[in-house]
Amino acid sequence: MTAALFAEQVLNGLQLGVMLFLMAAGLTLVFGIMNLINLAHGSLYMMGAYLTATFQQATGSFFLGLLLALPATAVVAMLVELVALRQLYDRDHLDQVLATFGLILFFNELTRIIWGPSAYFLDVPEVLSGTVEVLPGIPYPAFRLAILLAGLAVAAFLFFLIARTRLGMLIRAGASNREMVSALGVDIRLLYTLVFGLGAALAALAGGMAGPILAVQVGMGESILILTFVVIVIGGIGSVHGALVAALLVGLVDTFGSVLLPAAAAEMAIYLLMALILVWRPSGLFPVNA
Amino acid sequence: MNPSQPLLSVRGIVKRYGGLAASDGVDLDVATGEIHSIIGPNGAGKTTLVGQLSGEIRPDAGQILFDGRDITTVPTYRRSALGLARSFQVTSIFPRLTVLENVALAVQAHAGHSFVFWRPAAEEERLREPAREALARTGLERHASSIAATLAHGEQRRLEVAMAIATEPRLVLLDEPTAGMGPEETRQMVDLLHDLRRDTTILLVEHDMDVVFALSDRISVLVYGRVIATGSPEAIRANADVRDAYLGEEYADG
Amino acid sequence: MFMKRALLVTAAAALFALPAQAAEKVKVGFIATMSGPARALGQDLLDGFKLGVEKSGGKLGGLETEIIEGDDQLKPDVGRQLADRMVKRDQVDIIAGVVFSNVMMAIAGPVTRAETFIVSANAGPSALAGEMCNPFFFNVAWQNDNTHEAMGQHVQDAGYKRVYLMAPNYPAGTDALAGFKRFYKGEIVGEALTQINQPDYAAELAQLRAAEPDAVYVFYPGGMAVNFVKQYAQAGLKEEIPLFGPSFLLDQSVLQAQGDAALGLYNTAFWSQALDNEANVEFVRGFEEKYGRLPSPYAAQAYDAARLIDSAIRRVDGNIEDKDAFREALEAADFQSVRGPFRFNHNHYPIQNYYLRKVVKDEQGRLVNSLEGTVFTDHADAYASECKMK
Amino acid sequence: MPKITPGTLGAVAAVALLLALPPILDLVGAPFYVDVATRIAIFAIAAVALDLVLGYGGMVSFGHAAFIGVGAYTVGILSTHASNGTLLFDGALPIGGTHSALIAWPLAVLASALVAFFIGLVSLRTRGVYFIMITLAFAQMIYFFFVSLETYGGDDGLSLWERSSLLGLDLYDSTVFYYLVIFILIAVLVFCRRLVGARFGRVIVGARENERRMNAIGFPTYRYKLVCFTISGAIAGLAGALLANQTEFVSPSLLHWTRSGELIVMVVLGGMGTLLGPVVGAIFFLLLEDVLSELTQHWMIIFGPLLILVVLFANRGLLGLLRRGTGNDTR
Repeated sequence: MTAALFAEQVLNGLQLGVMLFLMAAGLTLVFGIMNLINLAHGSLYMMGAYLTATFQQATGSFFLGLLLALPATAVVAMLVELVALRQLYDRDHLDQVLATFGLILFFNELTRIIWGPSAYFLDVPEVLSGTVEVLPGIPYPAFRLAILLAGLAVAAFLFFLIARTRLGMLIRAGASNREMVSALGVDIRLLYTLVFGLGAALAALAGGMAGPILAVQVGMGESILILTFVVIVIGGIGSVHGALVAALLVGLVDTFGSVLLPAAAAEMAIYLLMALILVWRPSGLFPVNA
Repeated sequence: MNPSQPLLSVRGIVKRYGGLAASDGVDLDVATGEIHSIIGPNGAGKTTLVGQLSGEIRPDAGQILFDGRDITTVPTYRRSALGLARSFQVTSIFPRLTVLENVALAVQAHAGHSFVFWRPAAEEERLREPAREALARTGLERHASSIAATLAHGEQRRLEVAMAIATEPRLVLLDEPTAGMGPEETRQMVDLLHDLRRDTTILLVEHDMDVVFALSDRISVLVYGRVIATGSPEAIRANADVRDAYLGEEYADG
Repeated sequence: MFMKRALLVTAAAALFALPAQAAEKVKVGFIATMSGPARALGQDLLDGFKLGVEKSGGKLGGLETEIIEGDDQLKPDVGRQLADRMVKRDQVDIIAGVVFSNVMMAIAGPVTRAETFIVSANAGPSALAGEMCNPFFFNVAWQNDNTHEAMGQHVQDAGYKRVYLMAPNYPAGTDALAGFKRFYKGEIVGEALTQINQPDYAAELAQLRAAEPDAVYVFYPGGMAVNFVKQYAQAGLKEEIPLFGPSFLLDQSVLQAQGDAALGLYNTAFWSQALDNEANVEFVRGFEEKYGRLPSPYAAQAYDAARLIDSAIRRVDGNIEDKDAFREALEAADFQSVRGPFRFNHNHYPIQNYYLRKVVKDEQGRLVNSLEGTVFTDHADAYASECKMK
Repeated sequence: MPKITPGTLGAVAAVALLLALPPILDLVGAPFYVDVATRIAIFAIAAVALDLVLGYGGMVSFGHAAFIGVGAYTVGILSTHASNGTLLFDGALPIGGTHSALIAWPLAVLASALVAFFIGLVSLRTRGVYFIMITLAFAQMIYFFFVSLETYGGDDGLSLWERSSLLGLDLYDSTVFYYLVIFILIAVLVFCRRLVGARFGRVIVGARENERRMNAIGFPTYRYKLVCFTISGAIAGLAGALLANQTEFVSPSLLHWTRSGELIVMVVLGGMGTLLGPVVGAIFFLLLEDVLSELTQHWMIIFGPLLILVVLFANRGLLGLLRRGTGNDTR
């Protein structure tokens, strides 16, 4: 592998990594604060992609479509939170796994009824359609570069949000001490709904940005869901910066695994990585409740 | 066994969390047959010490000797097999099993291996007989077939003790056995501990000074992760350091 | 083993065959994947088949026709249970449809053992074309390898010297590459097998570019096809290195989702909606009218499946109980196929033409495949020689 | 010990019903449903296996489909080699395939047990969500292993050329196969019943209730949980061997992660930590799936919310609902 090719693969790995981070951040927050395992997080990703495509067709602009899809997905998610998930916070993980498994089936079928069984079209916006010469002789798709940058920007925003804002303070407090948050006079249920909406918007952002690259189709959420779980488990459930590190790690291992290892081994590499890390640290790289 | 050798001997154990030393070189000797109490203000490191003695927390440095044997790195379940039993500060029972089953499980842990797949445990008198004895001793025999979760608080605390003693341990580590009890329940517990001392050594971690001074042969005072004094109840009561550090205000208020 | 058993049973049936009465009704069990991500293909098959039945006025071969639908969920064991129920409870005469090879492999044994005919409208596993070929099994679509062989021939003819190959890492994928290589004799500069249902090919595309091939041949069906074609264009590779594929990469079921990324790409198929024969013109027009979309090859295959069954029932005058006669009638394939010339090989797989197609825009600006030429005429599959059937 | 209790009576009635099912179905002209009942019974065995770790042991395994798959593949692979006369292993000790159930099925159980042992060895070091996710990850690894196992059909799967042979029984006969599966189901139930009542079962339940306390009173719970996980995997492997025989086909789709999810649904639907619960759950789940999918193509849109309702309002399972009135709850 030449140095230029290596650099390109690093970019590919990082791009997959930030995508996984967008998914993992929401999932890990929801787990850390509400103690909820949400298998249907992948459905929100799918929802984001479909809504972006629909709004893009309506408005003629990808960016406008994406911008509309984020709050729309968040609203759908918050409705689901209000109706169903809210009842699950105090249940054990098993109940949560089951109920959100049911949600996956529901969302998949709903999508199929609304948008039809075939893959849906979503194109790269005109301004990002070409390639950029990131290194001499290595053209890299502009859109992928944009995803990478957008992902990093969101990561920075998220860290700022959590570290510096009142909402972030509540999120941090909520994760460790529900009573204290209540004592501050904050409606903890509202906080939960907001956090869930935030996670959904992040998933929608990932889905919307993946739409032009991938087939927008029913079931697209499941393949990334399992990888996302691998990421948050490796990072330590509830830890946002753990999620970032693990997402980039998984992105790189997956990318290099698929070009360096024989096919069968590449498929198993990620899971092997996870098993090894859990043997070494049973609560992930950055355990939250040490 | 060497009678002059302490049953449990703690040598300079240290456990740090971040910059804070929860155990900062704790030394402690518990002699065979005594009731030895550990007292100390909140945050003195009692919970950490209990965790290290029971094997749930591994010390950063130092040694724990049980009957002359180094058990510093021995896992929890094996300490129990060596004869070191414990009760928990926050009631820790099997709430959905019956009272008898709770104790029978404790007996089972010490009655050979449990890779028995066919013979019903409920028919093993070898498990149930000692369990019933322990219940009789703790005054719970009439509750034998009740679901443990339905017992009153004081009864659950006694069930804790019953589970600890059912295995005829050589040392029982009792972590605040009277926590949350009313005066009548506390009195019953004190009677129970008096009765127990005939067969076993007791290491008592306790907040209630009346209980401590009524029962203890010796008392160790833990402050900021160190034992600042060890001695008879009279000596402790007279100790100026102890009074300064802790006993004075609390006991006076108590 | 069950091959031998089936032959014995057939012989016995022939001995005791009574003068057959014309049946009043024909029952067809239609098994397809109707739920889950792969549902689009099942829907195309079902729609095509129903249109084919409608063409006979809702009566296949003039008989009252009942279609019993079943969703295999892409689970072979569910498919098996459906087939069992259709054969035993509903006593269907024919089982048709079936999208995926694994489902077909699970139902082929028990159904043929019960002497019920299978008319596969899609799944064409090589085992059933070769050593496990069966008197009760017919495939009216194609054998998996054929389309790839045709493209191998075309890429060879077009003079490309260095080709890079990609496919998902599963039997259909490795078969595809083997089929291509059976007719392409130039240098293979690289071969990448990717994870099944892999969404992102960025890493493999970087490797591909670095290998500097003259041409690229890939096999990706369904959602993978959409992903790959879009990403290939986005990486700027489409202008640099010509991309070729089988029809699955670029057929009507995925074209709209691929958009302009697919425009101008060549692919091979046994059929094109642009084929100018009477049956096809009628089919394409009828399909568009009824369903409001252009037919995919899957729909064409299923339509032909219905037409084949219709022709065979007519040929035996409705005596579908006479299995031997009915088999001969199916073998005769006496119907106007939408793909032009069509006949069965002795292994009950098609002998047909394979065409070169190109993705273009039609007058309405829709993406369609135009007909660019014929690669193979009367092409059979490579496994027929392993089939011991007559 | 054998007292006549409502429970014993119920069990006798249930067994009688199971035994009488084929003639009854024959009588009402629906003999096909014997096959459906067989498939349900096979999944019931797998669900009981899962309940051992999930309901009794409190270990939420999200990867039990892998053990079914390993069992099924063992039978499939042995059968393939027996059919084409090739060797499974070459070298110093050449091993061929077999159709014999007496060899293939125990090997299937053994293979699944081994896989379960190694997965458990690593997974049981973790807790809670980590355990759920690591079992899922291992199951995915095995899924991809079989997908890429080209010798044995990869993603297309593997046809069983023949059903296993067992003591001259005609396993192609639906009724015979049904009785065999029912016999195995009852045997598994009896075994599990003894197991949960024996010392071993007490330790498993104790670890579910309060693992810290179990350690403190002297149980190395990890070991017991590992053995429990292994036994559960072995029984699931047996179900896999049976399923391979019924379907006469094995493919990676058996190991898909949604299959593990469905098994959990069966257990919870019926009632965790009871032995009949998973059986009831398997019956209900598979019949519901069957009825709904005949009703509409979009049956998942009913099934999904139904699942949520079950979790929200009947999370002790159907058995729990039935027993709520009588207060007879063994959980």
